[in-house]
This record gives sequence, structure tokens and C-alpha cells, in this order.
Amino acid sequence: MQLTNKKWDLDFFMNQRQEVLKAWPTGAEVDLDEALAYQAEIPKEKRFVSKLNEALRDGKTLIQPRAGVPLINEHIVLLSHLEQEGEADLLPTTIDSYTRLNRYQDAQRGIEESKTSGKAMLNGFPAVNHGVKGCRMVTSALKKPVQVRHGTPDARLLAEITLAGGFTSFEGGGISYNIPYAKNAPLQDTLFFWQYCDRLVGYYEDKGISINREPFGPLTGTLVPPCVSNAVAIIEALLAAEQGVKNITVGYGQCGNLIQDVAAIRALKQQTMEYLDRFGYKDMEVSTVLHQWMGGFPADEAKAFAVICWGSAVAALANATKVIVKTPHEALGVPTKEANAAGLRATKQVIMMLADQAIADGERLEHEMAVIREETDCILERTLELGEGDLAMGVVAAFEAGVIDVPFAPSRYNAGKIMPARDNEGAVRFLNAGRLPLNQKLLDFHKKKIQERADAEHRGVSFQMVIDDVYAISKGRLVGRPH
Amino acid sequence: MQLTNKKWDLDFFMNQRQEVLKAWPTGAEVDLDEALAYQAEIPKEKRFVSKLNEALRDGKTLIQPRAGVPLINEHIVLLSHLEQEGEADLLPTTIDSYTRLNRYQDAQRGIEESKTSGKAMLNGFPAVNHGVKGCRMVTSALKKPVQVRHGTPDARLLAEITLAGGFTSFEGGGISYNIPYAKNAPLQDTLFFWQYCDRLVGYYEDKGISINREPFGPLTGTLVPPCVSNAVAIIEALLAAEQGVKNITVGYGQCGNLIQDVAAIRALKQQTMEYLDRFGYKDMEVSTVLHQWMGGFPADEAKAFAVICWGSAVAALANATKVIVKTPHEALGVPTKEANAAGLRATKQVIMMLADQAIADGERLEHEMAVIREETDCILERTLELGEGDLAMGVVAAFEAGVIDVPFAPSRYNAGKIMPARDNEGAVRFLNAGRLPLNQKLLDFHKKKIQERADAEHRGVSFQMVIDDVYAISKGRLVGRPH
Amino acid sequence: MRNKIVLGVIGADVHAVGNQILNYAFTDAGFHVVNLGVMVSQEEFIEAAIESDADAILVSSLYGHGELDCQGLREKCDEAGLKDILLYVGGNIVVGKQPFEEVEKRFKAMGFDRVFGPGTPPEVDIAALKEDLNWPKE
Amino acid sequence: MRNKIVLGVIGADVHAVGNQILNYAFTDAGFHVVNLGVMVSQEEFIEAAIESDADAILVSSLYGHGELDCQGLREKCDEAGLKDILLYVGGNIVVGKQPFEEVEKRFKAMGFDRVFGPGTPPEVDIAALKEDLNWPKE
Ligand code: B12
Ligand code: B12
Repeated sequence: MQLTNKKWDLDFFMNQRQEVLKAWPTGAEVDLDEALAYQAEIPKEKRFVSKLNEALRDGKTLIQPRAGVPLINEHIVLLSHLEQEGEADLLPTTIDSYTRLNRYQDAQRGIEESKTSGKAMLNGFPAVNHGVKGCRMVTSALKKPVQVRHGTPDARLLAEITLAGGFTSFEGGGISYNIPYAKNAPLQDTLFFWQYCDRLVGYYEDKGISINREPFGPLTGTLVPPCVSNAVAIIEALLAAEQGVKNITVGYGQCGNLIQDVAAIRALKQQTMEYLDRFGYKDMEVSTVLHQWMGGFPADEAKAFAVICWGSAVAALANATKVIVKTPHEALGVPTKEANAAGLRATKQVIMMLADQAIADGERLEHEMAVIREETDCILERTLELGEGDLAMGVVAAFEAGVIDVPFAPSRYNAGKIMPARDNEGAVRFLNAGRLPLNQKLLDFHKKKIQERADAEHRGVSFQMVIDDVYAISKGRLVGRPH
Repeated sequence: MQLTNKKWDLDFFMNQRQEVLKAWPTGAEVDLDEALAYQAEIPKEKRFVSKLNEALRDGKTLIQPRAGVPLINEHIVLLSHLEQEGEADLLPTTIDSYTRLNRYQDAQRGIEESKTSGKAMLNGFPAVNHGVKGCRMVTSALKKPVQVRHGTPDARLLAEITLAGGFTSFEGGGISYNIPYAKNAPLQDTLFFWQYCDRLVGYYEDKGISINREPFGPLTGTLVPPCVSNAVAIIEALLAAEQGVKNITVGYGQCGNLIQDVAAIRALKQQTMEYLDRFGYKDMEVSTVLHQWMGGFPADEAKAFAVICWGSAVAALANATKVIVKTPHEALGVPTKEANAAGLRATKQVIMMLADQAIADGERLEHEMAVIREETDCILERTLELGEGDLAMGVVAAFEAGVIDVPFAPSRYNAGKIMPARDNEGAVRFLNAGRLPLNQKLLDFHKKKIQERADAEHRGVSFQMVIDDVYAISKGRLVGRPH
Repeated sequence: MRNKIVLGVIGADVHAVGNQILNYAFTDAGFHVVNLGVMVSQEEFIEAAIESDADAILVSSLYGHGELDCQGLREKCDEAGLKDILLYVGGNIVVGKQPFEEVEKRFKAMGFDRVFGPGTPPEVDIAALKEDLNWPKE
Repeated sequence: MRNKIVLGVIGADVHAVGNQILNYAFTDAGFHVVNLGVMVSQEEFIEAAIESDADAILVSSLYGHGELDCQGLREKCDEAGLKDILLYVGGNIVVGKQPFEEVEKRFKAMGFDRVFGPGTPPEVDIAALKEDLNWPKE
């Protein structure tokens, strides 16, 4: 069928569901009416939507880890530890990579080998294999709301099982869980799969159960210029809203320059609301999330704490609604629960110390916001044009044309023409803007900024800068200077 | 003799020296000519003055730990570890508390008991007991410049021995090493003792050996309002300059509110230069130091890292010339060398990530600077008046009158009438300004700010706020809110 | 009711903040506090306890020399006739981060009735003292 | 000169950054690189090695499933006639922070010639490969 950005009609959706639920035996456990009734019993303080709205109202920044292990009991122990020792406000369940690729058979092997070896052999929680009952064991054992965090191009079955399983928030999107997470998945397909997920959330919403949705902001996590990730987040918010989603958290991965990061989060919130409004989506609730630095981390734990704390400071100063927390083990491997809790406690301390503070406003912040807004508008307008008014089709065409382009992405559907690099203050700019539809003024601005850095470093503008920047934070600084 | 702020004449100084060097046998090791020759051989990269001037020129922020253990070899091992594993730019030698009180006999007992028990029984390095030779063993074993850090009301012998011992910077001052560090030491006496120390440094300076001097900025480290510590730092800079000191680092202990802290450091630098200029001291080199939070720390190491990193961020954003680094063991006891190095590495990472960034300027920062400058002027002008033009005498009178007043100070020569508390954004204000000579406009400003907080907390203004604020950071936040 | 205490920071220690807070908190809790402030010698503690007929001496040490400074205090109390006076010590009483159980043992061996680790909140100290002085349960 | 290598990220792993950097660095160092990118199966590695007559296969695994994904690769190489081909593996090859010596042992037992821990810089990999391929010393 032809992909269009139109709310699915109920029959079509229900037909699709029959197919989807057959993909793995646990699909049979999902009974939508029973699931609605189960969700209706989950108290307010365990629901994502109410926690987020409360934080929005009070101007608070909540903290949330990433975490997932293969076996149910171990996973409960892990999350309990993070809510108690880590003082987490919101909980995750990170899904393993086989499940993300619908390789449930491999996931099953991972579960078995984890049981026999006593070691975690999967990098997350295989929720589909554990089924609705397994999920409910997890979500009911905890005091805080729990979200599904993954990276799954086709998350239809995962969404069915986890929402029936008592999760109250679902991360991802047809772009953000494809381009950084897949190699061969056509965008048409993943956009369609995610219309399904959004339609499912919309269905719950129609029945009075509000589920939070969160496009994955950071994309490849490595020097992604704010306008690229903001454009994707706004598109995914619009696509979700069309299918009936009401409560959306738009996200952004910290780039490292304070002013740029604060500007990006503010612009993201503003423009998301403006575009939702422009396309007539009413009663939308929009919150924001800042991801602490998503690129390569320093191996040293003290230095990792520094990266974590600086990300926390930015989240607080930008007044993001929540912050996703890294751990001192980031560079080495999936963290122990103790390392994870330590990252959370450090984050909580920074957030609380900055809870009552704001960044000094000023011209530079205003200017940075104006730049990001204008760039984002350029990308979005051209995308809409390419789709001849249809946003979903526009996205497919935009990626084909390099109008949206994500650096370092593994997907063959991504043009891979842009090259980001830091300017002399560490803000991420375009060394090469590829085919992004930025106007000349913007292109000149980026060129000037990169040239300033080259001059300061007494070297020419080159790809070596990009490489230096990729390693910079893991080597102990923000801008990858020569020698 | 009558205390006046006049450069000591050489004969008087040399006479005083004879007495001072007799206070402990190691005094006899000091031969000033030989010491000058020894200092002249210390290469540039091991001198405080050149490192600081280089950092000033390049706009860099250097990092420096606190550290000291009783025995020479262990102390060398400790400092080597901090320069290698901690990436320290500048090194310290923290002196033990008996030495600080000239109780060299007790220090000797501490050395002996440390040897026999194999445990450090002193909280620092007893430099006087180890003598010139012992000090040279330390300073010559290291690659980085080494400073004496202490808290000694009468540091005359310590200064003689350590400068002859190859240290190139000396912390302290007649106010800042009395009021927070002593109970019964009259200000007349300590100001006189520190004229001696400054005269000694001035003597080295006259002979072409430039030694850095650093008034101790943070005072009691606990909710000290910026104007109080800035006024003291400026006074000590002026007193030092009069005795011939040329290279001064003025310091400030982080209060916790970003804007206030950046404003305080900027105002400190400006006003120090302005006052030095006004009183005719030429060719002065003025650098700044920010001390990471000096009050009670959280016991949890992850949270301690957060406090450390936030302090580092402030130092970088304020572009302080150096930052004094805390450790994750702060709440518990003198740190291991590993914990100390970890604090340094975290600090280095933050400093480097922010090296190329500046805070967004703006009205709020301007306003905060204006407030601090005006308050500081009020205190300094009144102090000068009280001394009828003589700053040294003015200081004595100002403390007697409560015109300068340090919160939580142990000294009986401190009025102890002011009561600091945080406002609703966490900036330190006066809940009670005691007898500080602030004008009505300033008093009203503080009153308004404290009232705003009281309103936000739905409670009256009271001493309980002060108590809550004393505990706040160690309990995980900046402002001590009720329940 | 037994409620008279002598409070102070022993030795060459000038950490004044905790002392001021303890003074406030114990007074607030109904104790009669003789606060000697910082830099208090063993002799000053004992004199003040005799003069005020104190039920307990609360010794603070923060700066690390606690072990050297506290040696012999119990013996001097005994000699001065303060036979069964309660002796508490608290703060950062040794140099560095050491296992609390060992530290506690060493100070109990020196004759202290109770030993409190770093950062103990006043509520805990107050509850302990009320118990040891047999205050009626609330 | 033996300088032909096959590069790729094994299994369901999509970590693309390190792969792009390795591609750049090895090419820059004079190797002929066949880069398969991310999500490469064992079969694809082997096919590419046969086709390009490669001297070494460099397997990256970042996402934690390396141990499952790499099982049997050496055996399949043997079956395909790639008898003594050099096999390297590197990245975050197991789940979590584990002692490197143990991890190395397990992967060597699986038939890898060299095993590289997290964050190894390209200089180190390149030097090792030059040595194993008997490049003349510079
Ligand atoms: C960026 C990143 C991502 C991005 C990747 C974007 C993309 N498509 O490339 C996103 C956000 C999408 C992502 C997703 C996931 N990630 Co990830 N990710 C990272 C991160 C932060 C940096 C990786 C990176 O780019 N480094 C920079 C490059 C230059 O270095 P490198 O990759 O290490 O490669 C160098 C060396 O290792 C070496 N090397 C690499 N391979 C080889 C091979 C040989 C033979 C040799 C000699 C050398 C060598 O040379 C390279 C160049 O210098 C790391 C943690 C870290 N390192 O800080 C985690 C990390 C690798 N990710 C991890 C995980 C678990 C995941 C997810 C499963 C879950 C999640 N967190 O969402 C998914 C996996 C999806 C999938 N199917 O693969 C874990 C792996 C855990 C483990 N092994 O125990 C890590 C370690 C984080 C952690 N501590 O939990 N991730
Ligand atoms: C502020 C501070 C200072 C200020 C003190 C200002 C002043 N005059 O008051 C300054 C900067 C001057 C200073 C100086 C020094 N300090 Co200091 N200081 C601190 C710090 C950061 C906070 C202390 C504080 O005010 N806490 C807040 C109050 C409310 O808590 P508190 O003091 O712990 O008291 C509470 C409890 O402990 C308990 N308690 C205390 N005593 C008792 C007694 C009894 C019987 C009971 C039941 C309970 C109890 O109740 C109190 C109220 O809640 C601590 C580390 C920390 N805690 O974070 C280091 C610390 C105490 N200092 C230390 C040291 C070594 C020094 C110096 C020697 C060296 C230096 N760093 O410059 C000098 C010592 C000078 C001297 N002669 O005493 C060390 C002690 C090390 C050790 N024991 O191993 C510490 C632990 C820092 C460290 N980790 O190195 N310090």
C-alpha cells in the first residue's frame, strides 16, 4: 500500500494487528481489551504521562537511566536498584539487539545461554520473548514509571506486548529507529511500522489511556548538528500526532557547547509546538529530553563522571523535562547496576544544585536559537515540498535527496554527504553541509565558523578535524585540536 | 611596635629574621643568599609565576590539588602520583595543623608516631620540622611548580624554610589565615606576621626571584557572601603589594549559583587591579583562583564527583586562572592519592570540555557584578576610613566594628553578627547583614531576595534557613528547602 | 533531669560550623549546653565539666588529629573526679577514610562511651544522649 | 606486499563510527581495504575474503553480542579454504566490563589471532597488523 501521513482507519489497523501478533508465540497473549483494563489500574504515580506533566508544570528535570538484562528476575533487581540506590525518577527497559531486529530465535538462544552461563549474553531485555506476563512481572515490581527503550526498526510486536505489559511510554520512530539502527531497512517500511506503533498508542489514547511517546533524539549520537536532529524529532512528533498520540517527549543529544545545547533544546520545544499547531493537532503535551553525551566516552571513570555531570548541568540549565543518564562504565561495556546508580546519583546532585538556576540569557543565546530555528525550517519546508504536502512521503524523498542527512549513519538510505565538525568554541557546525537545503546566509555562517577554528589551529579545513572531533571527548576535551 | 601599612625597612626586617629563625632548630638551615642562588636555578616550567602568567595570557584554567602527608618519601610519592595520574598543572604541599599553630614539638610526635604506626598521624606535611633539606627533597623531585598551602596565623618560620626549600608560591594572609583558622590570635599580630612573610617575598622579588602569593579566598568556606571574601582578598593583595610582592593570585570559594560565582570572580579580578592601581602599585600581575565548594560535602562519592564537576564548570566559565580541586573522599577524611587523582582527572575533563566556551553574558550577570562591586566598595571605603588612611589599622578596626565580618568564623576577633542564607536561586545573600556598612539600597535588595525565597517556601525568614543551607549540598541540593 | 553537657572541638582544630550547629540543636532539644567552641584542650573540657556539674562531655574532632588529641582524656577525667561522666566523640576523628568499626574500637578502648562517624546528623546524637541519660521516652 | 584486508562489524551490530574511522586509517596506512560496513554476517566476511584474496579479516563488535556472533567463524574460514587467514577482533566484544585477559583467552580459543580491547587507537591495530604481515620496519 501507498504510504501517506493519514490516521489509519480502525479496520485497517485491526487487520494489521492480526498479522503482527502472529510473528512470535507470545503475540497470542495480547488481548487489547484486557490490556486497556490492566493499564487503567496502573496508578498515576507509575505513569509516564503524569510524571512528565508534573515536571513540566513545576519546571523540574527528571532523571532516567538506560538498563536492561536478559532475565526477568535479574532485570527487576537491576531496576529496583536504580530506583532505590540511583534515585531514578523514571525507569527504562532497554531491549536487546536481536529483539530489535525481530530475531526472536536468536534472542531465545541468548536467554538460554545467559541462564546456563550465569553471564548476561544479551545486551538488553528481550521483551517479546518474555511476553506480556514477563513484562507485567517487571512493571508491577517497581514504584516508578517504566519506558521501553530500544532501537527497533519494526517494533510493532514489541509495542503490542510491552503496552499490554504495563509499560507507559515507548521510545522510537520511523526515522530515528531506522537510520542510526539499521543498514537495509527502507524508510517506507519503517515509517509504516511506526504508524502502526503510533496508531496503537492513539488507540489506547482514544480509550482514555495516555501513553507517552518519545522520538529518539540523538540519532547516531556523534556530532549530529542540532538542526538535523531537531528536524527529525519534529517530523516524528507530527507523524505520531496524526495517528492520535497526544503526549510526546522530543529529544536532543548533547553536543557539548553550553549555548548551542541550551539553544537547541529551547528551539526544539518551540518549533515542535509551532508545527503541531500549524498542522492542527490540538491538546498536545510536549516535553523535552536531553541525552547526556552520546558519542565515545573516556574510559577513565573519573573523566566519565565529568562528562556525565556536564551533561546534567546542561539539562538543568536548559530546563529539559528529563535527562537520560550515562554511566562511568560507558566506554567499556554494559554497566553494572552499581555503576549505573552512580551515574544517576551524580546526575541527581547536579540537577538539584542547578534546579533553581537559569542560564544568563543574552544575545549569543538568542542568535544561536535563531540559527537553529532557521536551519530546521529550511529542512522541514523542503521536506514538505518534496512530499507535495504529505509529510511521510516527503521524508522518504528528503532522505533520498540528502535534504535530511545524518552523519555516521549505517543506513544505506541515508545520503551520508554531510560532514560535521566543531567550531572554535566547540559548537557543532557543518564542515560540509552536503545537500541540506540551507540558504546561503546559513552556509556562509558555518563556513566562517569552521574557518575561525582552522585559523586558530593553524591548519587547513579538512576531514582530519572531523576525526579529531570524533575522538576528542574520549581523549579528554571537546574540540579535537591538533597534536 | 605600632602596626602600619608601610614597607618594612631592610634592617628592621633582618633583625626580625634573627628572632624568627631561632624558633626551631631547622631555622638555622636558612641562608638567604644561598636560598636565592638555589631558587635562581629552578627552571621556568617549575615556577608558579611563569605558569600562572602563561595561563593568564592563554586564557587557560590550571588545576591544583590539596595534599600533604607527614613523611618526606610518602609525600613525594603522593605528589608524583598527582602530577602523573592526576594530570595536575600545579602542586601543593598542605601543612599539618600542629605546624600551623607553631606546635613543632607536637608535629615531631606526629612524625614519630606516623613512622612507628605506619599510618599518617598528621593531617599534612610538617615542613618546618623537615627543614630546608627536607623541602628541597620534595620540590626537586617533581616536574610541576609546588606551593605551600596551610592556614598558619604565624607563618614566618614556615615561609623562611619553604622558600629556601624551593617552593615558588606561598598561600595565606594576615586575615585569611587568622579569622577562619584561629581562635585567640589578635589581628594586629597576624597582620604583622604576614607583613613579614610578604616582606620576605618582596626581598626575593627585589633580588629577581619572583614568588607567587595567594591570599586564602574562601575563608570559612561556608556561605561566605562574595563581597566579604572579595574585600578580604583585595585588602590582602594591597598589604602584600606594599611589602614588595608583585605576583598575586586572588581567590574565591564557589558559592554555588553560576551567575553569582562568575560575577564574583570577574568583580574580584577587576577590583583587585583597580585598587592596586589606585594605591600606586605598578607592574602587578594578578591572577584568580576558584576553590571548588568549600563547605560540607556529600559522603557519596558519585555525588561528590558532581559537586567537584560543577565547581570545575564554574571555574572554566568564569575563566579563573586556576581551580583548587576537591576529592570524592572530601566528606570522609584526608583522601587517598587515588581519590585525589580522580578528583583532578574529573576536573581536567570538565575544564578541557569548557576551555573554549564562555558563559552567555547578559543583564543578570552585569547586575550581579554591579551588586558585588558596590558592596565590596562599601566595605573597603569604610575600612580605609576607620584606619584613617592606614589600611592595616583599618582592618583591625573594621573587624572590631563588624565592618568586616566572616560567617561561622572561630576567631574571637570576628564579630559574628552577619547571617548568610541563599535566595530562591541559590545565590548567597544576607539574611542579616550585621554591621556591614552596606547602603540602604543594597540592604533592601538582600531583604527582597531572602523574602522571595521565604515566600516560595511558605515559611518565615529564620535561622532555620541558614541551618538548612549549611547542610544542603551535603544532602544533595543547593538551597536548603523545608522537608 | 540530667541535661547538662559540655561541648567543644578538641586540640588545634578550628572547624567551627558543626560546633555552632550542635550548640543550636542540643539547646533546642532541651539540653543545657556549655559550649567551649573550637581549640579546646583536655583541661578546659574537664574544668568546664566540673564547674557546670555536667552529665556528659561531647568532644568534636574534625581535622584528623583526633586520635592524638583524645589520648588520656578518660584518665584525666577519672583523676579529676569525673568518675562516670559520659564521653562522646564525633566528627572526622581520624586521618583519612578508615573502616568505622576499627576506629570505633580504638576510641572505645580510649574510654569513650559512644563514637560517631562523619556527618552524623544531630537527631541521631540527641537520641543517643537522651537514651544514655535516661530521658523518658516521648 | 601482503596488504589486503576485509573490514566489518559483525552480527546485528550497527555501530558505524569506529568502522568508518578504521576504514580511513587503514587505507591511509597503505592497506587495501574491503569495507563491508555494519551488520555483516560470518558468510559475508568469508565471501569477501575469498573474492578479494584477503590477508586478514578484521572483525569489529561493539554492541555486546560479539561472543555469540563470533562463534564458529574460524571453523567456517577453514571449511572455505581460508586456511591461515589472520583473524582479528576488536571493540566492546563482550557484554559489560570484564577482565581483558579472560576475554582475550576466550576469543583466542575461538581462533582469533589477536584481540583488541575497547577504545584501542588505530595506530596500535595498524602496527600489529603490519608486524603480523611481515611489513618491513620503518
Ligand atoms: C555512539 C554509540 C551508539 C550509537 C551508534 C550510532 C551508529 N550507528 O554508529 C547508537 C546510539 C545508535 C548506539 C546504539 C546502541 N548501542 Co552503542 N554506543 C555508542 C558509543 C557511545 C560510542 C561508539 C563510538 O562511536 N565510538 C567511537 C569510535 C571511533 O570508537 P569505537 O567504536 O570503539 O571503535 C574504535 C576501537 O574500538 C577500535 N576497534 C573497533 N573495532 C575494531 C576491530 C578491530 C579488529 C580492531 C583492531 C580495532 C577495533 O578502533 C575503532 C577506531 O578507533 C559506545 C560507548 C563508547 N565507546 O563510549 C556505545 C556502546 C558501544 N553501545 C552499546 C550498546 C549496548 C548499544 C545498544 C545495544 C543499546 C543502546 N544503548 O541503545 C545499541 C545497539 C544497536 C545495535 N544493533 O548495534 C554498548 C555495548 C555494550 C557492551 N559491549 O557491553 C556501549 C559500549 C555502551 C555501553 N557501555 O553500554 N550506540
Ligand atoms: C569547612 C571546612 C573547613 C573550613 C573550616 C572553617 C571553620 N573555621 O569552621 C576550613 C577551610 C578553614 C578548613 C580547614 C581545614 N580543614 Co577542613 N573541612 C571543612 C569541610 C569541607 C566541612 C566541615 C563542615 O563545616 N561541615 C558542616 C558541619 C555541619 O558538619 P560537621 O563539621 O561534620 O559536624 C557535624 C557532624 O560531624 C556531627 N559531629 C561533629 N562533631 C561531633 C561530636 C559529637 C560528640 C557528635 C555526637 C557529633 C558530632 O555533628 C555536626 C553537626 O551536624 C570538611 C569536609 C566535609 N565534611 O565536607 C573538611 C575537613 C573536616 N577538613 C579537613 C582538614 C584536613 C582541614 C585542614 C587541616 C587542612 C585544609 N584542608 O586546609 C584545615 C584544618 C585547620 C584546623 N586547624 O582545624 C579534613 C579532615 C581530614 C580527616 N579527618 O581525615 C576534612 C574532612 C576534609 C578532607 N576530607 O580532607 N576546613
